Amino acid sequence: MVAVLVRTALRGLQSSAVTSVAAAGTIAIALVLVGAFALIAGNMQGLLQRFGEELQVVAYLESDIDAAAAQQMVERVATVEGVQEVEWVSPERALERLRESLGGGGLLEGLEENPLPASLEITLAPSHRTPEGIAILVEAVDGLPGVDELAHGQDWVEGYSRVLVLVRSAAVGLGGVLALAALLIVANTIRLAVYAREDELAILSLVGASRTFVRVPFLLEGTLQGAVGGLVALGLLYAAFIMLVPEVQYGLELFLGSQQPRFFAVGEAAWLVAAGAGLGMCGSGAAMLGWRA
Amino acid sequence: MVAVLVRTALRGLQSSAVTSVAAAGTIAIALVLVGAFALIAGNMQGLLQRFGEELQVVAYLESDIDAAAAQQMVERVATVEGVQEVEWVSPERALERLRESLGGGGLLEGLEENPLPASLEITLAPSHRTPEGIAILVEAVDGLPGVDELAHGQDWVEGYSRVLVLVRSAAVGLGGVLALAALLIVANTIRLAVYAREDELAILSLVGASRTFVRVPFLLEGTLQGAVGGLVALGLLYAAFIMLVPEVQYGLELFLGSQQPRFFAVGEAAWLVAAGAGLGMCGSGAAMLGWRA
Amino acid sequence: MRGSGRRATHAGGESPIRLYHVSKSYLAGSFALHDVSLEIRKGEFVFLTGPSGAGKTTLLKLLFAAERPSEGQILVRGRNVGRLRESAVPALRRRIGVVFQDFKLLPRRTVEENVRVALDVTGTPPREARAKVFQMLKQVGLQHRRFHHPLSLSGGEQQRVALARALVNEPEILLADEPTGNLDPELTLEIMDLVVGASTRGTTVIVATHDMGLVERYGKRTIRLEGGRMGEDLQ
Amino acid sequence: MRGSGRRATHAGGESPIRLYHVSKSYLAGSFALHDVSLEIRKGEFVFLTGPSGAGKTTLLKLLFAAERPSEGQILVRGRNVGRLRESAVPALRRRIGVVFQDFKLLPRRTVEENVRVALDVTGTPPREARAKVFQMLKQVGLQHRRFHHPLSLSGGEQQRVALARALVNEPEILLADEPTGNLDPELTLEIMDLVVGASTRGTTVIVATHDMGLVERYGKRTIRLEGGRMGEDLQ
Ligand SMILES: Nc1ncnc2c1ncn2[C@@H]1O[C@H](COP(=O)(O)OP(=O)(O)OP(=O)(O)O)[C@@H](O)[C@H]1O
Ligand SMILES: Nc1ncnc2c1ncn2[C@@H]1O[C@H](COP(=O)(O)OP(=O)(O)OP(=O)(O)O)[C@@H](O)[C@H]1O
Ligand SMILES: [Mg+2]
Ligand SMILES: [Mg+2]
Repeated sequence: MVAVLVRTALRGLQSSAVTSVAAAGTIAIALVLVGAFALIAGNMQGLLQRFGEELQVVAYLESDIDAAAAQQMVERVATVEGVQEVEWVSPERALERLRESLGGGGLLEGLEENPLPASLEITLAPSHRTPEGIAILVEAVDGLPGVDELAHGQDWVEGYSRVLVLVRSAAVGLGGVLALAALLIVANTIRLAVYAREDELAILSLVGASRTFVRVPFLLEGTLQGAVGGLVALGLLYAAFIMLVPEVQYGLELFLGSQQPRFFAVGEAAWLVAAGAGLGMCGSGAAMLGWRA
Repeated sequence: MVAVLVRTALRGLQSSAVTSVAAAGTIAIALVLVGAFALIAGNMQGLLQRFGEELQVVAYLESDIDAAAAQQMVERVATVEGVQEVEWVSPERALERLRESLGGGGLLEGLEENPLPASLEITLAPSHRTPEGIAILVEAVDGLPGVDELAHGQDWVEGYSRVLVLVRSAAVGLGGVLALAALLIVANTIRLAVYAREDELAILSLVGASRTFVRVPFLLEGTLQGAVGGLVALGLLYAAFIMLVPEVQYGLELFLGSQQPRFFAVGEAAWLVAAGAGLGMCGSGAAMLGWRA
Repeated sequence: MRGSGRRATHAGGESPIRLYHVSKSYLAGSFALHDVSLEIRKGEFVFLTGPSGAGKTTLLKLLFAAERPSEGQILVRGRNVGRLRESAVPALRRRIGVVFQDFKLLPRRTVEENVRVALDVTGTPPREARAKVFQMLKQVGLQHRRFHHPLSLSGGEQQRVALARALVNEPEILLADEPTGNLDPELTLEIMDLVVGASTRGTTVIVATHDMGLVERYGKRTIRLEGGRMGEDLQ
Repeated sequence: MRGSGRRATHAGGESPIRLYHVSKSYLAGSFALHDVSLEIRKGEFVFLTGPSGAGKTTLLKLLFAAERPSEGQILVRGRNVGRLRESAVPALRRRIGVVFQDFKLLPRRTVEENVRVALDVTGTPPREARAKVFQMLKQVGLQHRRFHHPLSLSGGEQQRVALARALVNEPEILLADEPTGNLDPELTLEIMDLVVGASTRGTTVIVATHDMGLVERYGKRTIRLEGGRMGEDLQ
């Protein structure tokens, strides 16, 4: 019986080539959109991470703290919740940086002695780059002996964490809209395909085919069309990836730094194909719901 | 005859409600995607513009230039190709800014006299924010009497203009992919719709209907379905815009500043509906090409 | 002789088809079938005649649950088909072979597949199915066309495919709606012999037809419908 | 009497249908029609008979350019339809009414619209079209069903709609493929009278049929095909 159902499904695919190709094609296109989005979003993730790295809390130290004492403080601060990295910046290094940032001109030549204090540059773990994370850190560090003043760019964090939320929700939202659109389009297409074959289904039912006998081959067809659509989408995405990445490589480096843009891993690629198969099956299932013998 | 064709088209829509709704629905979904993208890209445009404003070439002046002489230089530089705005920054203002940027601490208290020179901050017009635009400006300004040194963040410009190109090409590319996907999906859907009604078209042809008689109503149907799809897409986008903008307003302000996110103007909205109608018509036309009496 | 009343009271377990005061109305106010009662015994061969629109096809449709009666009871193989659960319908239909007036062949399947579908739905093993289909197609004279599609067959050829599909799984009941309307006189006799043969092997047969020559030639029981009502019921 | 040769040489401007050594082969190596020559005069009424698969439908299809001949020449209204440009086909078909063996009604249009489509394609003004359609439906006894859909009609009713569509624009040529196969004897005569009536008003009529009773009753010219070849041509 299973053999008959599978054979019926294969014959169905063959005998209605137009609708099968159309359905698989539509699924492929929908998945290309979703997949391209996933690729872009995935690679952007790294970019956001790097932006976040620039968030630092700087603890300016009192002038009588020497390197050894500073080293102790570094170790102490490193234990605070959410702290990822702590770096000690000596007054000399600080002046050097200021010079660099002012463009290397002779602007600070007139200074008789180094007015800049030593500092600790504290980097938060990504999960703590929020106003709350900063508050915890500030509370822990502010009272420490030897700490003169804390600079923590509260505004910056506010902005960063909000942008992060915004971008993430935009990504989730856009991804959701795309997935929903893909679902609707595929359901629509398969509904049309069922519609085009309504007579066939009606005849099968008239000669005594059970619901299972009518539906299972149809679901199998849909699933297969979807899987093929998924494979095609994967192929198209890979081809586009291979062709486009060298084109934009140079520009991408500005964003991603040394991080190479990456394609789907095998597991992710399998998910894409599975998503296609699932779409095809659900689309067929939904279309069959609308159909009554 | 025209009346008959129009009536036939309307009857066709009515008599094949399933395919009509499916086609219009698919067009609507496709246009929602394209439209949402256009909205986001359009509003992002303003953001990029604002980033660009930060690109300035700074000409540090010799210390013996007084305010009146500086004013003359401002006027002179303003005539250079690609210059949008020139601002004179006095040494006092420059020191004030440096203090602000260092966090307002007492870091520069120890300075006996102001070591900073006066400068001209030159903003380029958007079209000249490229390495070439900067080169022109540098050449024109570098030799001027009274100019001591030029700081022009060549790297920054390189980066900015590349990012700009990257983002723009991503937008054009993604938009193109979306539009192409919409086209393919709509063509596919309408092809299926034709397929579902093939018998009908064949019968019309057998009773002596000319190509025009068979095709024109079909094209009209497709056009109407497309226009309806466009209207539905417009409605959906507007609803989403109205609902989502207050949600993300706060986050958006960080990006867009005081700039309000805007929806399509009437003309642009009309374009969307026209695009739907065009898609429907072309889709039908393409589907009819594949069909032979 | 109006025999309906008499027959309907003639209850018996071996009557696979029994109708009691059956009416069918598609559109409010008009009846396609009106108060029809009759009983057909196992292995009986019955002609159903009557003018166009008399309700012949409607009567057949009621028997294989393609339509439900508006009034009355229909027992097919002892089961009330008017009240059959949706899920029990396929099993009923697998016992009934139907030759549809408009053939209802699957246009995108070959002749062989069209016939075979009646065996596939019963889960017949492939090897057996193939053999039976070939045998059946030979009997209707179409074995050489078995890999062609119905649309490339002549009207009469399509009609024979439809008959082959109805007979291939040796149904208990055969309902044939105008099964020779597109056949020439000689072929009509050949095909009718097949149908009569099935009835002698125990299949209960109802043939709806306008061909009075056929009715006279075979001299079988003939039920006449007129405007949805039982007319004559001649043995 | 084999009259094909004689008739074909019988050239005359008033013969709207002339075939010269026409063959049609759908599948390489077999002929659905083989070396058929014949001539039919204006207003003539001709029965086309022959066993199932003899080529009757094929012959009719060639006449309205639904198929092209593999060999030979076909002149319809003086034009070689085998060589007709694609764009000239609709104009030809508007002069020819066809009753298809499988009716070919538009399932999603009403009966009225199905008949009317034959007038719409000729650009008949709406008012006139409506009146003609109503008149025509009355003649085939279906005016009360005009707002229904074909699928809710009985087989015979559908067949009459198909005939109404073929006749409504008073075609020069009427090709009817088994037009009474689903009609009872009385209705058959009524419908045949309509067809004969059209031929007395000048329409050239070919009726393909298996109903020998009909052929005998009307005693018209009868062309018999057998295995694609001309058999008898009886006046
Ligand atoms: N689905 C339907 N909806 C509405 N009316 C219907 C439907 N099916 C049949 N009818 C009507 O019921 C009546 C009986 O139809 P039926 O098909 O049973 O006739 P029949 O005896 O088979 O006629 P024929 O010999 O022409 O095939 C006809 O008037 C027909 O128009
Ligand atoms: N499209 C086609 N492709 C292949 N073979 C065809 C096609 N159409 C018809 N034939 C074959 O050509 C032969 C003649 O067919 P045709 O339909 O002309 O017969 P007919 O005389 O009308 O028969 P009937 O009385 O059964 O309708 C048949 O054997 C048929 O199978
Ligand atoms: Mg009937
Ligand atoms: Mg035929």
